Amino acid sequence: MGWRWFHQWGSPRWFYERARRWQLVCGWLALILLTLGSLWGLGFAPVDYQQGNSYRIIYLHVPVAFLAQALYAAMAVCAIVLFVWKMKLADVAMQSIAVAGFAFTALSLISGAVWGKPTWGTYWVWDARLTSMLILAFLYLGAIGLRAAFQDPDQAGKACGILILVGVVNLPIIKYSVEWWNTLHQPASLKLTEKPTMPASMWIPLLINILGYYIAAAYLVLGSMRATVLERERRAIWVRELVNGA
Amino acid sequence: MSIEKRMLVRELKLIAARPGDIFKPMWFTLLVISMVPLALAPDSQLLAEIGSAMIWVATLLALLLNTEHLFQSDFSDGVLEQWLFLDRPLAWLVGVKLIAHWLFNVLPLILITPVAGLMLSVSTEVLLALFITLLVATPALTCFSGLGAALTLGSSRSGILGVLVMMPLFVPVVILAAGVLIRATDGSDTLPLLALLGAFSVIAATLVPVAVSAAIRLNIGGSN
Amino acid sequence: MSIEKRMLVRELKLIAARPGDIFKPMWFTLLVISMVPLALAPDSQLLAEIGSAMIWVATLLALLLNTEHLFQSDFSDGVLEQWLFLDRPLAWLVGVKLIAHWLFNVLPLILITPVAGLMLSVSTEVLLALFITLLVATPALTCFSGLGAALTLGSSRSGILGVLVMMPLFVPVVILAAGVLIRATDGSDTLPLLALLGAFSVIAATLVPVAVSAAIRLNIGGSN
Amino acid sequence: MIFAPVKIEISALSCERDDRLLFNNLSVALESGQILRVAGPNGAGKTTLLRTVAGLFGIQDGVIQVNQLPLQECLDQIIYIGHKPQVTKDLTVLDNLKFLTDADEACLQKALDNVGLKGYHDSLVKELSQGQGRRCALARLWCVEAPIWILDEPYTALDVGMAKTLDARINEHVAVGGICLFTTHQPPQQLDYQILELGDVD
Amino acid sequence: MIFAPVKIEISALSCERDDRLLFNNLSVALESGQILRVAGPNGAGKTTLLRTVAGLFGIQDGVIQVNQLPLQECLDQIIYIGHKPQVTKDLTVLDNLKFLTDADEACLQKALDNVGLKGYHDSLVKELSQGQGRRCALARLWCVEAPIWILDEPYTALDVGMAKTLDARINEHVAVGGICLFTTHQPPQQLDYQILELGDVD
Ligand code: HEM
Ligand SMILES: Nc1ncnc2c1ncn2[C@@H]1O[C@H](COP(=O)(O)OP(=O)(O)OP(=O)(O)O)[C@@H](O)[C@H]1O
Ligand SMILES: Nc1ncnc2c1ncn2[C@@H]1O[C@H](COP(=O)(O)OP(=O)(O)OP(=O)(O)O)[C@@H](O)[C@H]1O
Ligand SMILES: [Mg+2]
Ligand SMILES: [Mg+2]
Repeated sequence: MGWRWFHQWGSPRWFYERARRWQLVCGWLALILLTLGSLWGLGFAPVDYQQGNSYRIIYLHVPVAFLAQALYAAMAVCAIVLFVWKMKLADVAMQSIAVAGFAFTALSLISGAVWGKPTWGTYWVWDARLTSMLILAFLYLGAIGLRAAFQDPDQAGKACGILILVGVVNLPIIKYSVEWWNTLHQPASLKLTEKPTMPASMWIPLLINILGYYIAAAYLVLGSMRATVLERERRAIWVRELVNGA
Repeated sequence: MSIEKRMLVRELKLIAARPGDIFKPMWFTLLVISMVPLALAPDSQLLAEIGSAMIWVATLLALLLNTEHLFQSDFSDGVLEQWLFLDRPLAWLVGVKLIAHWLFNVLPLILITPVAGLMLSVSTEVLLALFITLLVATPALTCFSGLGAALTLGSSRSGILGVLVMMPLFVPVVILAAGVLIRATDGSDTLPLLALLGAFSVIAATLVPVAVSAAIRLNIGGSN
Repeated sequence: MSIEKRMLVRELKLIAARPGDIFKPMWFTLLVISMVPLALAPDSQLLAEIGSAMIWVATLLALLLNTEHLFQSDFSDGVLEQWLFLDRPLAWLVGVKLIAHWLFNVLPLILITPVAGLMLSVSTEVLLALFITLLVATPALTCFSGLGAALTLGSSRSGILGVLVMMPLFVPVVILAAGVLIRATDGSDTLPLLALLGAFSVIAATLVPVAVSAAIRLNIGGSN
Repeated sequence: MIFAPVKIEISALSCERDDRLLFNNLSVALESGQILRVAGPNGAGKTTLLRTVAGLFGIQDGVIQVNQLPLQECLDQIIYIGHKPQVTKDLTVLDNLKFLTDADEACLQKALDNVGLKGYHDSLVKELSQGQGRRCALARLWCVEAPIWILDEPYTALDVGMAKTLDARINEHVAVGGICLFTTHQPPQQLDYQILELGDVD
Repeated sequence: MIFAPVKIEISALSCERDDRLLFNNLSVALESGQILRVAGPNGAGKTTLLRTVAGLFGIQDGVIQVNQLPLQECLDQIIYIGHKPQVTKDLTVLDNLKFLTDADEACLQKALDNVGLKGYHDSLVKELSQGQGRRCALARLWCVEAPIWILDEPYTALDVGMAKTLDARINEHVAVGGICLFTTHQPPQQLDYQILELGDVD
């Protein structure tokens, strides 16, 4: 029952075969949502009375910024799973998420910087959100760099796991301290508990895009995980059969 | 003698064998600090303003670089793996090592700050605050950079990877310390922030050795 | 292939074996640079004022750390002593190694300065001056820190000596560079100072390899 | 002094490194008084096996028990000497020895005499020759007490005289109930050992 | 290929290290086709002598000439293999070999086959066993051409098969007019050498 399901996840082969279908579903779903949200947001949502059209970068910036943070949490969960249940797939996930997470962090930094020029008159300020995002980028870089320093993937995975766990304990502290240190950035405009201040025609496409980017991230991570599984299990019989059969 | 005592004695003997080593981080701090006025126009108003922060960053860097190779030579000589055969948990031994390192290598670094402060014309009250902050914050910093050192033991050409990986974790410490310094300049109460810093150090000192010992085990497993 | 070419190829292969290595100094610079505002109050006026100096110091440190162990692993693996059996003068080989190091490890460091400059709101003209200054000054700095690395190869006791030797050598470079930056801020002519810096680099690049090779010989003689 | 009876049981141990199967389904039991030499060509996996038994290399598949207990709980009964120097270059010979044992000074002095480092107590290890450095690492065998010895190529760099001394010490150790597990490419003359042959890899 | 005649003359060489006189007034001459084994207990000064002859350790007293020329001018006629690894851990076996010679790829491949590293061309050296690492360092003997070989304990960590291969290669080398100067504590079986005995130090 429950445990069987859990153990299936430990099997790379089982994962590899299922993940293909999931990936396909995620891919199409993301494509549809992102097309819808982006077209609506970029083409049909009303112009902002303060920022003009430059605000439209929000449809990229905000989803990507959300994801950048969410992925670190996902990575930490993987690290815990790796140490508690010794599940190798968790390590594969950790590796893929680290790269995706760094990419999204970089995108949010870049999109934010590009947005900053017209609105704040400068690409960069030492504001709490921005700074903690920069630090998040460094944390991701650490996970990627540390992994690259090891030859043996198992060892690399455990080392990264240690780093990420220590990092995740610290992440709230970092966020809090940076916020305390300086805050300038926009306060949250989408909150679960309150009604948004934007008009609906602005935030609905934003919501669609957020969902779309999450699913797109799942698509990317699954794809990279499948490739990593193949690479790591390259000596297993099922992979050999797969490669020879193709 | 208990193994803890032998460890401290060994550490002292290593220092006695290379007495210059104890001055190296001090030199480094002074070097960085004397570079700053050189690289700036020598405007002493500006210097005083950024002085304490510069000393902090310089000390931080010196500590990092000093801790970067904490376990390296013991690891490559095969002495570190002998620790596993001692009848103490590895995390405990790591803790002792970190304490010894803090005592003999980090503390001297802190003792140099008054000189550095004089060079950058930092006021006495701020200097005192700086001194106490360093005293309270460096245990946490030592632990984190020890972890960086342990994680990158196995990869021979890792260079400063350990430093890079750990530096983001320093952020809370740096920010809290900056807060203390700013308050000291204003003359307002620094105690709450110092208490926070101290708590951070205590937590780090209890938890990080476990992570360090896991990292060491990991790297020993991969070596030959 | 000539030995010079093989040396460059080897250096490239070492980098290819660890492609991340090339980004490490950049990463370090960026980290140090983001630590500075954290340690200061995040006052962008102040930051802009000290920005270019901070970038200079951070780059200098990254270079130092990057070069500190330039010959170490080759020395302890016994590869360095094999250079003596090649049919080229040691100083020449050292020169090639230093050039390779500058190309593959120092140059990437300089390329990051624009980003660092943007983050510390340094103005475009100053940024350009900074960039050129680094380009002109780093050969000299690389040579000097290479010399430090070579001097400290064998016995750990000479560690302090290495730093001491290097420090006075850095000072003229830093002073000249600061001069360039100040003039760039004023808008006055920077060319004479840049020419001086360039001359300094050329002289260093021709003379220092000889000193480095002597230091290497010395340390090989003491090892077993 | 006589050791309490010890028993190491290795069952169904397998190990793969870098796509090469080093040993497969290996089962050996060792008891007090036995000497086992692990033999095989370069790269056969001797060092890997010894490090596994010493708890320094993770068990990939199989079980190792010491006196019916899991290996990891019995590490303090093991002396492992690998091919790394195992000594700190910047410390003197005596200080090196002092760190890993709390035996008293006289005992340490005797150990150093036994390995022929009489005049070298206060020399830094980095000022020793290759063989003298090895002797310093081996001195532990004379002053630390542990029933299980795991020695990876202990004869490396030793001259003929010292090799004999080491043979004698190993014999003495098993005579009082110890176990010795070792590898070497130069079969020692004066030991009475069993051989475990690891095959060629490719 | 046959080497032009070579001659090494060591005259009145003395060396003192750490207040210990290692050798005094040592004079030896070596010519094409000769093998000299420097023997002696640990710490006798074998390594020191070999490094002196290789120009890596300063001559304290005495003269060393190669073909009537000062030693320092003839270093490119020497291959020295000491007890350091002599290989870079982070490079592959093949890349390591490529750095010190400009022999063509085929020759390097053959050298690696000769030392039994056939399947390991693209392995990083740090992934090799102790003996395989030594083999990688020794591969140079098969692809670099220099008449004078100075080998410090070349048999260390080699298995029996490889030791024989090395013996054969040394014989081949001196047959074409080379010189070989080496040390070892395990007298090789298949070499015909002279012995230079260095005394005990104390
Ligand atoms: C490099 C620069 C920037 C970075 C790193 C950055 C980072 C972030 C992050 C991390 C979030 C998500 C916050 C959350 O989790 O609640 C966010 C949201 C947002 N950002 Fe930025 N930002 C940057 C620049 C800008 C600029 C220039 C603007 C516009 C003036 C802007 C406007 C917003 C808005 C409106 C949100 C949505 C707030 C919310 O719903 O929570 N950002 N940004
Ligand atoms: N770096 C050094 N500094 C000072 N003395 C040294 C150094 N290296 C070796 N010695 C001393 O020189 C002497 C000879 O050392 P050497 O390495 O030449 O001996 P060896 O004959 O090669 O011995 P082994 O058989 O152990 O390799 C030894 O007594 C040693 O103490
Ligand atoms: N760090 C490592 N990473 C990956 N593979 C390794 C590593 N160390 C050794 N190996 C591989 O494992 C195999 C066995 O190595 P091991 O050191 O156990 O051999 P050994 O029998 O001790 O050989 P030797 O006689 O040369 O000491 C070798 O084929 C080697 O390529
Ligand atoms: Mg071995
Ligand atoms: Mg020797």
